[in-house]
Parts: sequence; structure tokens; C-alpha cells
Amino acid sequence: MNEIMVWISWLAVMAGVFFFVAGAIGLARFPDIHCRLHAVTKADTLGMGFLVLGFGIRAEHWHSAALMLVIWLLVAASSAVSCHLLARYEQLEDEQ
Amino acid sequence: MNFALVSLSIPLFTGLLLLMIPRYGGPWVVLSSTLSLAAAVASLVEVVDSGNQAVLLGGWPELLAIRLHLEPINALLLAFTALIQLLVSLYWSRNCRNDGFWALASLLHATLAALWLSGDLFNWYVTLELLSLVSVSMVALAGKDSIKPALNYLFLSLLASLCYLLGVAIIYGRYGVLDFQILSRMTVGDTSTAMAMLLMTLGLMVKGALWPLHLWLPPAHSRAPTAVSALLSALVVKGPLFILTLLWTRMAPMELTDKGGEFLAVMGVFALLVGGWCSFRTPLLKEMVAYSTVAQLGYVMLALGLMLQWQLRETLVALWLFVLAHGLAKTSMFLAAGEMQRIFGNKRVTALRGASQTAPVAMFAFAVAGGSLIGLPPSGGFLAKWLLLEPLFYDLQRWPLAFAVLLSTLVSAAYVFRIVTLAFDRAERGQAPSRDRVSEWLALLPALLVWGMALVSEPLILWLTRVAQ
Amino acid sequence: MMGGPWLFDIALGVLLVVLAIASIHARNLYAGVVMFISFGLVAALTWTYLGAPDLALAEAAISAGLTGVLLFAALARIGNTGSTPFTPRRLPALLCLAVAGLLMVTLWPLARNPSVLPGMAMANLPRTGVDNPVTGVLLNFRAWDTLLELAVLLVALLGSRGLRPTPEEEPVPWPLLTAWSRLLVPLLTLFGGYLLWRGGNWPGGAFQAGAMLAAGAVLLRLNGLLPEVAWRNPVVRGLTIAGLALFATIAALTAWLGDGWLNYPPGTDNALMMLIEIIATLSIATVLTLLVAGNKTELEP
Amino acid sequence: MTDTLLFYLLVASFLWAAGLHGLIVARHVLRRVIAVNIMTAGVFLALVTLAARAPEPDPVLHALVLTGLVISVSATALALHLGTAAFSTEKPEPTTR
Repeated sequence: MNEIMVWISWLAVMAGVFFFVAGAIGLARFPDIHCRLHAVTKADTLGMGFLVLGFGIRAEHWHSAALMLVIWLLVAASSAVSCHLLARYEQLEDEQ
Repeated sequence: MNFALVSLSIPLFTGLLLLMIPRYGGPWVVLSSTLSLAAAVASLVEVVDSGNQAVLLGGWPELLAIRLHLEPINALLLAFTALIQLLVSLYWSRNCRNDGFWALASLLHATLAALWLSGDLFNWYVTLELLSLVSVSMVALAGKDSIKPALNYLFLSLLASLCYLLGVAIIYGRYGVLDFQILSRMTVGDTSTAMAMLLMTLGLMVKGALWPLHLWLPPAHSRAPTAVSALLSALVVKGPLFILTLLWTRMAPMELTDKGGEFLAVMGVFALLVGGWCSFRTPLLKEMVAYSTVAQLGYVMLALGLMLQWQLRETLVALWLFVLAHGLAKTSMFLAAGEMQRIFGNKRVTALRGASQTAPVAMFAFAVAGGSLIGLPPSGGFLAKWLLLEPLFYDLQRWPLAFAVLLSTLVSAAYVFRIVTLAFDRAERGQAPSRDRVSEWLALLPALLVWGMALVSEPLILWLTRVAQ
Repeated sequence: MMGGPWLFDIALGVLLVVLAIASIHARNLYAGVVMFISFGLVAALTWTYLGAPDLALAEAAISAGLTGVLLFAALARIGNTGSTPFTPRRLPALLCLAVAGLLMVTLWPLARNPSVLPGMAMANLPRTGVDNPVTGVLLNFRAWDTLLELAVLLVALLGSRGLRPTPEEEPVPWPLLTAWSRLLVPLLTLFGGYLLWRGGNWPGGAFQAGAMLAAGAVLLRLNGLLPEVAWRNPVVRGLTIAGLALFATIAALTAWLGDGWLNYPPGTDNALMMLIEIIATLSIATVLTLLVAGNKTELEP
Repeated sequence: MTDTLLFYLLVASFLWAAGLHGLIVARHVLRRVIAVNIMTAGVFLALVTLAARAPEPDPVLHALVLTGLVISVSATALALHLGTAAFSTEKPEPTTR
């Protein structure tokens, strides 16, 4: 049981790291701002979610797992808002 | 100690009060500086009677607590600050158009008092930073023209603070102590200490506008409002200077004092000559007065350097006398310059043609203050210069320095007489300028005080020799 | 020796240096400001890693939040003009490299020097009535520094207030941002209060809490949800000076009636410190809000 | 442990020197403000590293850095306001990208 949980947690952490690396490469390499935003927010939300899952399984107490969950929710929401703002600003600039 | 703390708290609370109720700033500040002066004099009497005092704040043990210390010199500077503040606020309450000035001036007073009393390297950093921010804000009060000099002043003084703070960090890393009096028993002349002393000295030299790190001073001091220029020149540059003097005379290990003294003395001579020359050349009146501050600070550096290099006790007395005499003379000079600038509506030196007839009292104040800067007997400036020169004559090796001091006297005479001769020229016919007699007399007051120092010269020198260790 | 921890150290250090150089020398100022904000975040991470969580909290709130807003506001007004010509000269760079080398040589021996002060601070900590050593130092051993620091903050506000740049038109807030602020600000306030409350025992304290509250207020102000925070309002004025005034009054009263300047009378020290912390938090929050998002158009009172 | 501290001290001296260099060569007020802040971070890093010498971090140094942080944000705000007043352009240009 314990062994399996450790493996799952490792898998989740690896997946999180993968998404972050992919997001970073996307941010650096994608041509325009919309693609870049797409890469970054996906990395933030998904990558961080996997990390939280991975570490949450290994947490010693459910307090810290809950705290990480709250952090993830906040990060996801704020990245959505900032992504929206950036995209919208870009649109306004284009129209002018 | 309590009197000194009262002298510090009065302006602090006045400043806060004026932020809440910004009316009648002038009278309030005059009142608070009078009370603060009285408290400072009481603390001076107390400390002379019963010896040096120190207090560990909060009752925490040594090392851990910040130590405030009161010695005759600190008490004297405390009283001097209150006196200058009183003189300037008396003058400025007739002319001030900006309510923001009074709160800042009170906070400046409190900051300086905190600086004189402090005895902790990091606490000095905080007071220095407070001092710079207050000064920069006050320079910027003059409006559009003064903002760029103020910004430049701020950047250089931040750079200086960071040098100082890095020095403090090295000292703490090396000795694990911030208390200045304990450090003065511990320091040894190794690389870390030398580097820390170098960094702190450079930082304090920028803040104190000591040559060649003075570049921010002339534009900032000359663009500021008149009262601010007077306060900055008379008091603010003395704060870093005070710390520098304490660091080198008490804390620096023996191995370093020799080199440090030589460096400071040479820089002092350069400051005297170059600053004087710039003062002679500049076309603007207030800038001329500002450059003269750069030059006069050279005497202080020279006195400190000689003290360190040859262990001459007399030069330390000369140093404190210079600080007092220069503060009073510069207050008078800036107030007179501002008054004349207001009367003639022109910033240039050439506008003073015939000022001896059109604005006789202000011009007289300017000339009298200039006399003390040159070192004409029997002024305070003369006393200080004589004390500095006397030990130089005894030794043939020191004659070049004596010669440099005499040459610098000639240079300062040149820039003062340049104004005076212009003033005695014939006045151009024009409408009679509007004069404010009271303001002019108030501008003259500090200059009279500096000449009055000569009346009490003997007891003053004896007393200073006794207390200035 | 190239184990895991070392890898992390090197990554942090290299990031710090690269971001520092990039933020100063970025061709585009906007990019420079973004780099600087990231620098602040990496610095906060470094403080945590070096065992200073109090600093990390403050640094994150300051660098990423308030300084960022200040820099962007200044950038919008000043513009990019005159920023590109950056003649790379060799002399200053070499000089500064030499300075870095010299500093390193000086700092090198210090890493092995032990210090007595931490032990003393820890030994005296029980007498302060708080468990968080940093709060103990700030409000007890070095309370005088903290008092003057409040004065520094106040003076910065006074200095900035006298400057009157051209009025700027208020940007139209976007609905999503407004909605998000409505959700975020209560959370920030809650977190600020939490930081203040736990500051006695755990990392946190007046300054961190004040910065957090200020961040919330600035967010509301930028969205037009908060009425003008104007200096001419006596309540605002009172709040800005309250921290310093209270602290100084306590200092004066302890000197007058008690054992000495800032020597809290035994028994009341805990209550006094809590009072100072709360009022200082409000004061710091007001001053920071005014500094970052104060009303620019008002004239002198 | 000491090796790590030495590394951070090295980074601190680099940051200080890099900030100094920026302050010397940069002309734009924003760059200079950033440079000063980098220098400040260098000093703080040195202080925090020195605090980490003992197994129990030195709270005195942490308190000093916290005080320094407040002072540095005050000075930064004043500098930016002064800079804005001195250099503000009549028409704010779009500054992104």
C-alpha cells in the first residue's frame, strides 16, 4: 500500500516537472503572445496541480495537504485572471 | 541623559503635531526649538558636572541593546543644532510660503539629535538614511528646478549608505558586535577591518560631501529653498562628519590611523584649494556659498587627518571649533544670500553690484560671515584656524601643509572679497527694492554670534581641550 | 561534493546574478522591470533557504507587489525615452569586477567566524514575552531602530507628497479583475491579520502584515473600488502618523514615569507590544498605500 | 556547510558590484533605481549568509535586514516619485514590449 502511494506520488511529481519544463520551453519558443500565454498557464495550472498531488500524498498531516490545495486554487485562479488581462491588453493594442 | 532625550523628543512630537494640524508652523517650530535648546543646555551642564553618561535602551544587557551616550561634545552638538534651528526658523517664519517645510524641519532636528546621541553602528545607518530622506525631501520643496538635483542627491546618498552598510556588515561578521564603544576596545588591524573602514569612510565622505565625493552638494544646496540651504550646510553635512570623526579617532585600530590620516589630510588640502577655486569661479550667488562649504569642510578633514597622523590633540579642538564656526557663519551667509536674491530678483553674483547701498544689512551679514570663513581675527573661524596652524609651525616637515592652509586662506579671501568689492561698486539707478529689515537683521544674527565666539575664546578653547579627549 | 543541495544552491545563485544583470541591462525597460520582480521572488526563495522566513515574507510582499506596482507606474509616466543608448565600456565593468573580487577576499574569512550575539539574544528571549526571535529583536532589543524606521517610512511619504506630477486619467477597470479583487482582498486582509497575530511566535509581524494590507488596498484602489485615499482627510493623516506617535509616546512615557527610554514596565510589556504591533501595522499599511497609490492630483492642504 | 556560505558570499559580492556598475553606467532613472535595489540585495544577502553561520540563524541580523528592507522600499518610492516628477513625459506612451 505504502509502496504504491510512494510510486504514485513520484509519478505525479515527475508529471508536474514535465509540464513546467514544457511550459517554460513554450514560453521561450512560441511565436506570439497567445501561444505563449497558453503554454504558461497550462504549465502553471496542470504542472502545479500534479506537484500538489504528488506532495499531498506524501504529506505527513492532512493540514499541509489542504494548505497546498488552497495554494493551488489561488495560483490557478490568479493565473487565469492575469492571462485574461494580458490577452485583452494585447487585443486593445492591436485594435489601436 | 533625560534632558538630552527631552531635547530629542520635543522636535519629534512637534513634527508629528504639525502633520496633523499644519497651521502656525513657524511659531510652533520656534517654540519647540527654544525648548529643545534649553533642554540641550541643561544636558550640557549636567554632563559637564557629572561626567559622561550612557544608557542601554530597554534595560537589555550590553551588546544586545542599543547604547545612547552623552558626552560634552554630543551635548554641545545637540545645543548647537537647536540653536541653528531656532535662528533659521526665526528667519523663515517671516518668509515661508510652504507649510510642508515645518514638519520636515522638526523631523530633521529630531533626526540629528538621534544621530548625535547614538552609539551603535547600525542605528547610525538608520539615522543617516533618515537624514538623507529628510534632506532630499526638503531640497525638493523648492519645486521644478530642484527636483533633478534632489534625485541626484538621493542616488548618491543611497550609494553611500550601501557602502556604509556593507562596512557595518563586515564589522559585524568580523567582531559580532555593533556597539561602538565595545568595538573600540576590540578592533585589530586586519584586512577585514581595513576594508570595512574604507567602505564606511567612503560612504560617509559622500554623505558629508567631502572632496572629491562632493559633486551632489553644490546643485542641491544652491537650488533648495534658502532656509533649507542654511540647515543643510550648517547641520546636515556635519552628521556624517561626526560619525567619521568618532570612527577614526576611537574605533580605528592603531595600524590604520596613520594611513587614514594621511589620506584625509591630503584630501582636505585638495578640498580647500579646489573648492575655493570653484567658489571663486561660479557665476551664481548661492552656488558660490555652496562651493565654499566644500572648501571649508576641507579644514575639518585636514584637522582630522593631522590628529590621526601625528596624534595632535589640538587639532581635534580645532575640528570642533570649525564645525561650530562654520555652521554659524554658513547659516548667516545663506540667509543673507537668500535675502539679497529675493531683493534683487536675480540669482547671479553680478546682481549684487551696489548691494552695500541697497541692502546694507544683508550685505554686512554676508561680509561678516565671510570674514569668519576666511579666518579674520577675532572671529570663531580665526580661533579654529589658529589652533590648526600653531602645531604645524613647530616642525619643518609640516610646513608644506601650513603653506597650503595659508594659500587656502587667500583663496577664500578671494571669493569673499569678489562679492564685497562688487557690493561696494556704485549702484545702478533703478526703483528702490523692497526690503524686509527684520529679515535682514535675523540673517545677521548668526554672523554676530560667530564673532562673539572670540569674546569667550580662552575659556572655550580650554574647555574643549579638556572634553575633546 | 556535487550533491542535491549544492545543485539547488548553484541554481539559486546563478539565477540571482543573471536576473540582476538582466534587470539592469535589459534593452527594453518593461522587460527589465519584469526581471527585477522575478529577482525579488528568487531573493525571497533564497531567504527561505538560508533560514530567514520573516525576510522572505517581507521581500515577496515588497519586491513582487509594491515595488513592482511603483516601477510600472513610473515606467508608464516616464516612458522608455533615453534608455537605450548604453555604450558598453570596458573600464567600469573591469573596475566593478575588481571590486567584487576585493569584497570576496574580505568576506571570505568571515564565514568561519562565530558570533556571540545570537546566543545572547536567545538567552534573553524569554524576558521579551515573545517566541519569535526576530520580533523580539525588533520590538525589544532594537526597538529604537524600529521606531526610527517608522519615521523613515513617514518621511518618504512626506517627500513624495510634495511632488505634483500631471494628473493621470483613471484607467477603466475590467470586470474580471474587479471580481477577482473582490475575492482576493478579503483573503489578503485575513492573511495580513494572521501574519500579525502569529508574528509573536512564528515568522511574521507588523511589517509583513502591513505590506499585505497595503497590497490589498492598492489592488482595490487600482480597480476604483476604494474611495480616494487623500492626505487631506484627517483620518488618513492620523493613521499614517499613529504608529510613530504611539511608539514615541510610549518611549517618552517609559522614560518619564518608568525605568528608562523604551524600557517597558514588567507585566505590561506583552500588551504594550501587541498595541504597538497593531497600530504600526495600520500605519505601515496606510503609508505604503499612499506611497504606491496615493492621490496624485491633490494640492497641499 | 561553510562552502555553501562562501558561495553565497561570492554571489553577494557579485550582486553588490553589478549594482554599482549599473549605477555608474546607466542613465535612465528606472535603471538606476533597479541598480540601487540590486546593490541593496547584495548587502542583504551578505547579512543573511552571515546570519546562517551558526546552526541557529542569527535573529539580530534578520531584524537588521528587515529594518533595511523597509528603509530601502521607502527610498525606492521616494526616488521613483522624484524621477516621475523630473522626467515625466507629457503624453504617456504605451510602454509594453
